[in-house]
Amino acid sequence: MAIFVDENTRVVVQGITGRDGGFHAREMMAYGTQVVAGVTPGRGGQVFDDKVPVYDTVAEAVREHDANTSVIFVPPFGAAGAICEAADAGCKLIVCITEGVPTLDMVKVMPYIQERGARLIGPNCPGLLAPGIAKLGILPTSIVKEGPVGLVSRSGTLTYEVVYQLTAAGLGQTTCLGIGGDPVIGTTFMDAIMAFNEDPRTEAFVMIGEIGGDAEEKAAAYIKEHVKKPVVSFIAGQTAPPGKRMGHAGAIVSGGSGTAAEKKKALEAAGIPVADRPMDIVPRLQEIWKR
Amino acid sequence: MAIFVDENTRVVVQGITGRDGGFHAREMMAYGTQVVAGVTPGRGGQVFDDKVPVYDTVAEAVREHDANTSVIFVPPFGAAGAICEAADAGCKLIVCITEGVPTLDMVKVMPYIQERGARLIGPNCPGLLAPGIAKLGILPTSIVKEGPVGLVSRSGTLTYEVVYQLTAAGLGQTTCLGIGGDPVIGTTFMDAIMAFNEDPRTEAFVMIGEIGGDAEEKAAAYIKEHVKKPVVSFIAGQTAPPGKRMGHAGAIVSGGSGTAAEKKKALEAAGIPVADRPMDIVPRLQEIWKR
Amino acid sequence: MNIHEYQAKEIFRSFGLPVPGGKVATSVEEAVALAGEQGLPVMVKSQVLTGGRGKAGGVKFCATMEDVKENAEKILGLDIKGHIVRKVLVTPAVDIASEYYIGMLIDRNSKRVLLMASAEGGVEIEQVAKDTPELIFKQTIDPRYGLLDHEALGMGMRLCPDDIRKARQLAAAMQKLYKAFVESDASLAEINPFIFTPDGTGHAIDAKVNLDDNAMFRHPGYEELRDLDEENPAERRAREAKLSFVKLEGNVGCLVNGAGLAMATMDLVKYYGGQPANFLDIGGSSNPEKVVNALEIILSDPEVKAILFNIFGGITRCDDVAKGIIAATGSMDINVPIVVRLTGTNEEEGRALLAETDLVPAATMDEAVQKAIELAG
Amino acid sequence: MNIHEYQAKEIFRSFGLPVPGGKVATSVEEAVALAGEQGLPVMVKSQVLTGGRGKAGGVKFCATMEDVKENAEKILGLDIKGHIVRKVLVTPAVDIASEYYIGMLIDRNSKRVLLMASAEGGVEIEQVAKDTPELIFKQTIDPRYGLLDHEALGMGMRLCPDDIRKARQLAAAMQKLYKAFVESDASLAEINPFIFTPDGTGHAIDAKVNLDDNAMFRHPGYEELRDLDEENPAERRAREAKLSFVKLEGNVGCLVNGAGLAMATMDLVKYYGGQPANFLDIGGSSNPEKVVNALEIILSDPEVKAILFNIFGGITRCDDVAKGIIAATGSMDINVPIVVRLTGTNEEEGRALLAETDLVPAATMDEAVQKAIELAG
Repeated sequence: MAIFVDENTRVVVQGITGRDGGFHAREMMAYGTQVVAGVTPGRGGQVFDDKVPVYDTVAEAVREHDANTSVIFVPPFGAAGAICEAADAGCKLIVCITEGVPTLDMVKVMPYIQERGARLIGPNCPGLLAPGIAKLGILPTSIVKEGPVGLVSRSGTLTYEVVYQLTAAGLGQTTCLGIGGDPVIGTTFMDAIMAFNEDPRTEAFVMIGEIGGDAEEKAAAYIKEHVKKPVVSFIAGQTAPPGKRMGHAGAIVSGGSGTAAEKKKALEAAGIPVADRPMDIVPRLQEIWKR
Repeated sequence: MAIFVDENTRVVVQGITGRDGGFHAREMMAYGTQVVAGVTPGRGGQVFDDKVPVYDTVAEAVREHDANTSVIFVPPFGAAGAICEAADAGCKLIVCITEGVPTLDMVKVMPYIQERGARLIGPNCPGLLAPGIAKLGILPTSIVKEGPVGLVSRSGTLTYEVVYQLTAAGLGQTTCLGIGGDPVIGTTFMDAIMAFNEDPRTEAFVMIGEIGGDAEEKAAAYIKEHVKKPVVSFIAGQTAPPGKRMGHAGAIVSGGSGTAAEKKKALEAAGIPVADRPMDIVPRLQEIWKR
Repeated sequence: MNIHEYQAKEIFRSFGLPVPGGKVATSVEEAVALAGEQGLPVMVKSQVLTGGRGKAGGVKFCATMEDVKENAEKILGLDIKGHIVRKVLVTPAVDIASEYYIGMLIDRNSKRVLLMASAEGGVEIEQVAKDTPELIFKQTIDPRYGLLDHEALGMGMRLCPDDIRKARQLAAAMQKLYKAFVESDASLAEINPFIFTPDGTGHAIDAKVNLDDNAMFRHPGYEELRDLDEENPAERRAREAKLSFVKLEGNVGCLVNGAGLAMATMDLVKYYGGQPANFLDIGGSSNPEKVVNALEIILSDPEVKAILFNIFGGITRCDDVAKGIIAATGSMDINVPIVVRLTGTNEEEGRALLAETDLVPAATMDEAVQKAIELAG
Repeated sequence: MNIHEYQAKEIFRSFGLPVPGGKVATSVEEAVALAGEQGLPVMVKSQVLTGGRGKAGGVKFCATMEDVKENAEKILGLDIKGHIVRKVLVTPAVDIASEYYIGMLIDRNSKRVLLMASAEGGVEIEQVAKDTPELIFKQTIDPRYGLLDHEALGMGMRLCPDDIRKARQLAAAMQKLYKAFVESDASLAEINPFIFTPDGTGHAIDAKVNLDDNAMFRHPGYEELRDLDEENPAERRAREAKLSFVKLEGNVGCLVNGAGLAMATMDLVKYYGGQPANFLDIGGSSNPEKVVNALEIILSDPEVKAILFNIFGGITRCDDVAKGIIAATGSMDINVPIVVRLTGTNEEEGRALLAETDLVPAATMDEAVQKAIELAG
């Protein structure tokens, strides 16, 4: 088991005929993910790589192939629309990789997908990789390994760095999840933590935060109250100057709040070790995790 | 019993300090309706007629007096907002008397009240009078009488005319309901008919339609399928020219549909007698009603 | 409120819809000058508030300035279903490769705005709806989200399955039309046809908009769109006096409180073999001024031979209503008989007051209607 | 994107908010002329993209033309927290009877726009939030319905419990501010203060707006609002090259793929006693042109003494990345040492390619950071 995916995950790739969509669709399929259809308006009737039928709409793709999940690679101006389309077509899990989606588009999307009972991951995220089960997004498969550790992160390559170290230390993963660096995202730290906490295969997990917002503080409070599994954290951006957006639209210290120091304090107050360096994450986890 | 109201109906009057709101609040109270509070922004703290406390917001009124119903007498530009406020404050029945509310305001209001589980009657309607129980709106109490007949109508004074004749013939009413003459209204014929059909005290009922839309046709189909109680109908506007709005915003024959003739045909096809004149309604009802 | 094509196009243009240029002329000279400005060929289109302009010869293609002159002469002053053409729209003629219908209206059942579209554009959509309803695609629009990208593009692809570029243009037009509909408080908005030229560019070449009368308070500028020439003088006066009034062809003038009762009264006049002269709802009040206005409007019609008041008092007391009627009729010089039926609170007191006047009292609606028909002769 | 007060006011005005008139001057003469046009008294307000203008002497009341001249002279050229004042807003001074704060921002937790308002206007709202949070009222706004009448009026009455007229003005201002926020794709919009004059009329006399960079594609006109004088030249170049870059004060230039890893790299430089010269995310590609741009931007800072590439290959192959770095550095004349850490697919091949160059390879992030600090001296 993993969180959010299982062997019944049947994927539609929105934007499959685009450069990124095509590349990553192949990567997902190569990992054994059930990519059952692609969607590009105007390309209905084509077949992607002689394997995957392409439709004009997600509704047709879902109807024809009983899909339940969508992974979205479309340009920013079309991303919110693509998410709504997937939710409206009945997809219950939607992973939006697209970077640069206007925040108010996401604000508007949220109640729409909620009314349709869909879970969104992202946007502006690497997606999810459940080793041995499925890959939904762009996480590199070469660095993962099946095992008992969950990982959730607002970042992309920093996640890879940590996964790489976990795998190198022989600690495989149940699910590696990048929730994205935007201010308004579908699945939050809290959602991921609740899922990891309930997932019987996840024995311990790692949470990689960064400056901006207070999602890490909220997660810390929840963990303190409800989570018995070992958790270690890391917060990027200790040296970030206030008022500047550090790449991610959500990574900004504003009005003196959302600092790495605050987050570290909240996490430690909740009993969660916070690694000073990325390479300290595995040792800190091993310290508290009595296997 | 009646439909939509009972002895627990506790009413807030929005616009109680206005001329119409004040007048009809008094009338409602005189009939024994539990008017527990009034609302006029900026008049919070006043007491209406030395009896009813006035609040700035419906939320306060509901909180202080456990109200569950609102009757709205505010100008057209404020009506949609007043309905939303009542629903948001927890009122489960909202009667909007106001005439002249923009149709798109009502389109926007509908999902809002639905999400909050509230029923709306109106706008542009005389409201509801359940003889012996409560009056919510402006129907004249002098013409009603307790009894077994339900009455639902898109009209105001035409309703009074029919109620008057029912009462004169000794046929009292469970509930007299004016649903309003606008194109987009909260409670429809269908809703009212389902309620009358389920109400054990209502033995027979009368449906007063008029030109425009196809609510009468829809109701006819439902009655044919589901209703065993005797029903008689009347349709106003046989002589109305096409394309002209006959007073009510919803009373218009457009593109050749919504005519009185069509409605009459649909009702008769469903086995519902349609009276030619208002004064034929009671006799037609007595014909088919074996008491 | 119904507005002209050129006014609807102005609204559409302000919401970014692709509307060809064009201006309105009220004389042949002006039309010729506009055609010169815009360059040939042009369309000369009558601006009247009724359908079937094309069939009536009110829309003409003009390849030369001679054509413009000739057609403008023919069209200006033309009578189309009782509407006299006073204005023509002179607009660039475009080559038409394909035509579509896009329309929005309030759907009473879903309580939402309904988008309807069809590849059978340029013809009467009511006819398409009757003959081949399967060629009309529909989409109700959730007011909370508006017309979403996938809904609009889905419609576009249904209309134009083989050309995504055109499908996207249609989708964009539908989204803009929805914005125009909502922000102008329309009750109907149509583009018929939306066309593509041979090079694949879309244009809204005809436009129809009805505005919600109830929302005019939000759009003070729209009052200027009202074409007073298109309005019956009695209806205009009624509108200014805030009375609901519709002119009919009969001789029994009706003053009724409430729209439903007013319609039922008209129907009853007809039932007894008479002809109602009008629909008029004087509302709930007993204000003599309103009654005076109503009477003046009705009496401006020389066909009216009798007047029928049908008032169900409801909460308003009948004696007050009677006083209002007596005051109003007393202040005027009226040469036709007036039948008054008053029912409701204090109806006997009301009738007693009427008994002292020339007004003819009646106890029931039936009696009143029959008396009025008889008096109208 | 942060914009100036005068630009924010222009947006607010276009949405119907009551903003006093006012124009921008770039010279003392112009300021005096504007004051003459508008009539005394006026405020002369520095236009810089930072807070605390008042405390720094950048906002002055001017009762006479002498005052205008004197204050414009003082303010133009003033350095406020590193921002040089190049423009002043000259705007009519209004009498203030009471002051309110109205602001909107994106609330990450509710995933909605959050309205905040306080009767403690005209002061730093962060301070109010810290000291007396109970004086700030909040309302999250459902994007499906917008700020509803009763929500806005409820806020207005909480701010102004004893004056319904003022409460209504505040409510209307909040609803307009919401419309402005949404339609301009703002991420922050504040009126601080919204004031009432002694006669009870409301005015938005200060304005602050941040626009969502991600939504600029929808607002082509907003690009003109960008004040290039306020931008660090290196940051401007990075923006034009579509690189995420933030200038810092250290000497270790960092080129990292991914924002999170870039922050973690900076943090690690600091951890080992070094000082990062910048934040820079070169993104996922191995495009040599992007690398050249990034290097040029970093090297434009004379403080930079060493350069650190930290690349986690992920799906991009490390040999491709290495080739990109080699091509980029080979085409340039670079006088500082360059440490390269490459991890991911084909990392050994990548390192083998680097071994044939002057670039200093490193196997881990820690090693790379330590080497770069050492080489920076």
